[in-house]
Amino acid sequence: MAQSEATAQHSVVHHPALAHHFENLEQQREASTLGMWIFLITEIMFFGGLFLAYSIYRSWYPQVFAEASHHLDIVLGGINTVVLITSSLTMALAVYYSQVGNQRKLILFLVLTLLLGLTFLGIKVVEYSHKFHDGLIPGVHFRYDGPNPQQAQIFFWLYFAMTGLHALHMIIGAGILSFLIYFAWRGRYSPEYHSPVEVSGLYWHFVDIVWIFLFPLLYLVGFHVKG
Amino acid sequence: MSTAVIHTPAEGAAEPRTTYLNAGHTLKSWLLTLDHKRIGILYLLGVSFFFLIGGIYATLIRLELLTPQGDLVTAQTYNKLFTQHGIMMTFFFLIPSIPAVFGNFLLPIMIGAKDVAFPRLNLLSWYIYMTGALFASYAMFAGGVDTGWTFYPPYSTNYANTYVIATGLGIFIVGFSSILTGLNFIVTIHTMRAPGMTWYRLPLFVWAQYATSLIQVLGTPVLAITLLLVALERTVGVGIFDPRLGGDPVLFQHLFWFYSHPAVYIMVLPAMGVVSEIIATFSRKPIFGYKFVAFSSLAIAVFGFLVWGHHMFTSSQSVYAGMIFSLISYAVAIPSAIKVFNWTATMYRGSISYDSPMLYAMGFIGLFLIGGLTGLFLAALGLDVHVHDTYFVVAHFHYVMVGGSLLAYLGAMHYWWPKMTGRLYPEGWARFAALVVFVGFNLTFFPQFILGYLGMPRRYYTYVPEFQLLHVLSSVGASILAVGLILPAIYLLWSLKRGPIAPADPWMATGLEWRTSSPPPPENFERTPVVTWNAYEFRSKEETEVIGPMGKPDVSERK
Amino acid sequence: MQQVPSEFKLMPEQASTMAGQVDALYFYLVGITLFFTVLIVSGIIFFAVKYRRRSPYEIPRPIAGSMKLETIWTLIPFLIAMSIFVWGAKVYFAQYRIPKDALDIYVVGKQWMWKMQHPTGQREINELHIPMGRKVRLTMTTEDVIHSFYIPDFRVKMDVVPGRYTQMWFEATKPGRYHLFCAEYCGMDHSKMRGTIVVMRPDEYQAWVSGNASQMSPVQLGEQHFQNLGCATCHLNGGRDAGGRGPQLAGIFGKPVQLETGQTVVADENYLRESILNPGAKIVAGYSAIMPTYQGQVSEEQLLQLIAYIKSLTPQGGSGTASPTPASSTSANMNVGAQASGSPSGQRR
Amino acid sequence: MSEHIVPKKTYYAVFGALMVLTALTVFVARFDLPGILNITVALTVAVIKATLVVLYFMHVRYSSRLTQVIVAAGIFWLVIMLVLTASDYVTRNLLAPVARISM
Ligand code: HEA
Ligand code: HEA
Ligand code: HEC
Ligand code: CUA
Ligand SMILES: [Cu+2]
Repeated sequence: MAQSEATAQHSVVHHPALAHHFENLEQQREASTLGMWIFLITEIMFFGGLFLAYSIYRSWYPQVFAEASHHLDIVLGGINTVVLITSSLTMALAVYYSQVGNQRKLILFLVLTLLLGLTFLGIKVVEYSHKFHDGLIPGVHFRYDGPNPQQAQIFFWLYFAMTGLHALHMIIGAGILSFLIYFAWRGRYSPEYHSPVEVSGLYWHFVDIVWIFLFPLLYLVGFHVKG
Repeated sequence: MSTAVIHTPAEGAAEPRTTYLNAGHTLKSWLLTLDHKRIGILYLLGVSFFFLIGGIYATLIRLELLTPQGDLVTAQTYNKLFTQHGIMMTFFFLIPSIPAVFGNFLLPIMIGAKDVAFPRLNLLSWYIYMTGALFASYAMFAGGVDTGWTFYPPYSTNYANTYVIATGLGIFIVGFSSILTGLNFIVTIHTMRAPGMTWYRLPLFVWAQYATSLIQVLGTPVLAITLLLVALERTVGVGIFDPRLGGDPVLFQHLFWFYSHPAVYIMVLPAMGVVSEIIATFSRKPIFGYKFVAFSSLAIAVFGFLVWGHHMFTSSQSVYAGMIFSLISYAVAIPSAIKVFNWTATMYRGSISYDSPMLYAMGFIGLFLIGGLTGLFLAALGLDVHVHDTYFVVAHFHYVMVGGSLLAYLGAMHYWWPKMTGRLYPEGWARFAALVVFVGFNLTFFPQFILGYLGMPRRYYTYVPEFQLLHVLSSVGASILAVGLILPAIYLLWSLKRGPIAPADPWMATGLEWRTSSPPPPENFERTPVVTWNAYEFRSKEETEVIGPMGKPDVSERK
Repeated sequence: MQQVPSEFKLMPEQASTMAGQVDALYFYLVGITLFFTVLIVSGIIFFAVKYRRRSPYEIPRPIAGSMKLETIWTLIPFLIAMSIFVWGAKVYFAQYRIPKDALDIYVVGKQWMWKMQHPTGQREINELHIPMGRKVRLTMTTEDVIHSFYIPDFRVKMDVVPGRYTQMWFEATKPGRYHLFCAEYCGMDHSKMRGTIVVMRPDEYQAWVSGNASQMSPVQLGEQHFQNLGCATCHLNGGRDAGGRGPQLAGIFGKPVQLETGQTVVADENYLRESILNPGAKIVAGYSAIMPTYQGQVSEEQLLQLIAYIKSLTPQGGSGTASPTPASSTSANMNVGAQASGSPSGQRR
Repeated sequence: MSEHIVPKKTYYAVFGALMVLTALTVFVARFDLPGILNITVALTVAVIKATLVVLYFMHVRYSSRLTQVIVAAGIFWLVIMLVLTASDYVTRNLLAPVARISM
């Protein structure tokens, strides 16, 4: 970080993407990557609160959670898992092509990632609407015919809170991707300067990781006690 | 400032300089500024306003408690008073105070950077702060909130019919401002240090800020999600904290204190950083055991996350969990002890002046000491059962938060005022005010220890008559304290127009912030400084003059 | 120290067996505080005077630090801190390890009053008469928000949490009237949720108890509810062997119960509570989930009485639902040691 | 500190592993394993998947020490929250053994 001034002076003036208070692009890139990682840590703790609540109530009401999870659609959840992991791959490849400076492929993979993300959200909408029709939205209209409806309500509450927050992150991610596609199309990114792509990639993968945990915890908890 | 003025830089008042203050005069140039120094000033305005509001609430609380009957306001109003007092003072004043005002202003200068890593994010965090404040103020004016600053359910979720959601949302929002500030500082400290500014050359204020930022980044999100759950529970009512529907109200307490215990270190670590700076400058000696003080900040930040359960010793939490939390609470006291001893040792064989910042710093050590040591009473399981939720706790946390953090904040205000405004304040008044604050403070809060041990519960607006005498003492003290706080407000404002022009380094201090002019230019330094010395290497007057302000050609190398 | 005029008291009355222990710890800490405060403050003042700045430009010789000193002032506070911890934990255990043989009193908190019921049936509001020199065990819950039962002169306090039972105990050592405070903020009249603990000599207490003996005891009331609510139709003595649809309740209290899931839980108050309010949550092995929920049909007080009744049942009893032990019983078979907390047993809840 | 470019091959391999693990976790979930084994398997698989994503997709394997420390810290703090809270929940009734032992 402590670059000597000589090198600083050089790279400064030339690159249009360099902000005034940084010495050089390297420093700027380092800062933005670090910033994103720290942001992701706050995200871990943010979701962590919900995971904590989930753990406590699942350990209190294992049967109820298992039964309630039967109301979730494992097929749709599974498809969404595949969709999301695939989108992570395409995102990783997008970062790759930004690093090697292949602009066409960069745009291609960003678009693919966006499409997969939207697919995920679409399926989520389908799932939510099913829940809505089944009266499984927690609150005054909650209807649940199994035993212990109140504890089941906590399950659905956590389901909606966790997947809802996750979906919100997906929506934000889709917005970011749109920006990236626009700027990539404008030719803003190059092997020297592509940290926006890289940093957004980190975000996207994080959202993927959250789902990697949500899927077994919410959809698969009661699979084995089918009945 | 008798002993203070060291030298008036030759370039001083003569040539008109561009400073961050006169670099633009329009409102827009302030509201859209990306300059960390201006953002610091913006925060100063916000934070002062909420301190004033919180202080007004405190005044009303103390007035009500003059008599045991509860005759000034209604019960409901009183509950709103202490709730809003607590919320304003912690979330809107003390947590942002030192980091957002002095951290913003000084941190980049201290490490020799032009700005923080993400200036836009920095401005954004001020707007987020103001938005959160707007929500909380709306709640306050629309009718207030009466849950206590701790928002325990099921009262907050099912019973309170006040503006819980709006307030909670306000705190949720300022939380993000706190997170972004922390994020910004961590990245800044990692990536923006000037050439030669190694970790062990950093001023201790920067170390303290770094530790604080860790807590902000790791803790605040949990508070955010918790408040979100409370708000949703209130609107939808699904039972996540409601025992009747299968939830657990104690889970809320875990989540809340997971943030709010570390948050008390958000409030005190920056204050400790300030005190390290002041003690060094006014003793003209490097801080004794620099590395111990530096790492104790980190230790406090880490251990601080392991002790939250000490707020729940009587909550029906497991007795065994209580023991774990108590044990670790004692571990977290050790780094604080290390700091106190090192500060004291720094004064040994120093050259100690009694300028007002130093008076505040010495006051801090004494009062934080008492506050911290009474924390040990509370962390002692069997004893806390008796004093939990009594005025003993109230006294404890005012000793650390007012006697500790607020005094350090005032010390910082005086210490860096010349740097920030380019003006000197009347030192005589400043010393007098410091004295008044110290006396008033002790009179206000010391009787509360006794009250608490006698069994006076907190959040009581009417109480049994035998407690009256001590309450009266406390209220008298509070009015003295108020005078002591209003004085600086007056003379500091006065000095803005009338104070003598401040030199670059009025204290003969060592930090990089004193190596640039007062007030600093927009880019902080005319040239990126190159650091070749350790923190707190005091030099003679002549030597300092040779080094001169950083960034003047060819003098940045030490002779 | 109670001799000081009441206006200037520095310490609360020592009126329970707990008080002395807590105060001893308190004085230990006061001593430590005084020691360190005097040490540091006199150090600061001494240095400030001795090394005051004599000329405006003087630069003292820098001192970097000393490993030896750092070690000393890390270790000594650490050892002191550990001693406080151990002592504090010891007292804590004494406070929260609920004794087996004690006078059982049931407490229900509600915004903003305390309702108590004695084993002999007397009910009181915001006042509690207890005998001196006898251990008293409170089993407490609340109808609404969290409250906290606090008697400063006894140095005891325990939160009262909705949805579960918490317990506390004390033994008064001095006759007199003592403040009872609600110590957890509970809404508008939190500060008026106060009461009085009246400690009486054993003989006076006996007189007080028999003077008001017309009421039915919690156990008797519980038996009444047991009949009226129809519990008796399913819960016959002898359980399924006797043709009952539900398990036999006599003698289950404090014993482990085998559940459908293979887990075992101990049948404490919280378990009984859950079994009645939310019978589906834990199904006893070998039975099916046919028991209806009684949530909303029984008040917190009735619930406590039902539980008192179930606790009083002994398996030897002959009749359909076993005869309750005498009303004044202190439920000798109730020996859930038990910290107050917690959820109805086991890992769940 | 020039950045490390991960070869495409690695990405495809990781993707394959993630897919296999997803199939595995669904498959195993169908069997009723004794005790807490079901949840253990599910979480283990999830942790492995997350680790793969973090190490390769997010380049942490090739990143600076600082990044690695940050990731570790994030996980560590989450664990602190879960474990210390659990320390309350799993021991809430432990003082009760007085009853159990004496019976
Ligand atoms: C700036 C804020 C701040 C700080 C720094 C602290 C510091 C500490 N606090 Fe405090 N605390 C609060 C703010 C703060 N607290 C608030 C706001 C509450 C109430 C919240 C509410 O309920 O509304 C509270 C409540 C509170 C409780 C809960 C009380 C209750 O509700 O029953 C406890 C219990 O353990 C506690 C303990 C401690 C300890 C052990 C420290 C330690 O960090 C102190 C360490 C310092 C020292 C020990 C002094 C220096 C030491 C020496 C010179 C050497 C001698 C040392 C030894 C022998 C070990 N605090
Ligand atoms: C930063 C934190 C902070 C600060 C500074 C203070 C400051 C003060 N507090 Fe506060 N207090 C809390 C945090 C704080 N408090 C918290 C968290 C609670 C718990 C709430 C709850 O239970 O939920 C509490 C509760 C609390 C109670 C207990 C109420 C109860 O339980 O019933 C009392 C009672 O005496 C009290 C008194 C005071 C007093 C007299 C001051 C004085 O120090 C205030 C002095 C200030 C003034 C008198 C203002 C005058 C100043 C100016 C006019 C100058 C400003 C102008 C400019 C800068 C331009 N406070
Ligand atoms: C319709 C029949 C029926 C009625 C009426 C009924 N119960 Fe039950 N009860 C059962 C059955 C069956 C079980 C065992 C299955 C279970 O745990 O839910 C049971 C279990 C219990 C248990 C747990 C026993 C154990 O061994 O752990 C308690 C306590 C209990 N009931 C109390 C009551 C009380 C008090 C009432 C009345 C207010 C009542 N029951 C009414 C059928 C009934
Ligand atoms: Cu009941 Cu406070
Ligand atoms: Cu704390």
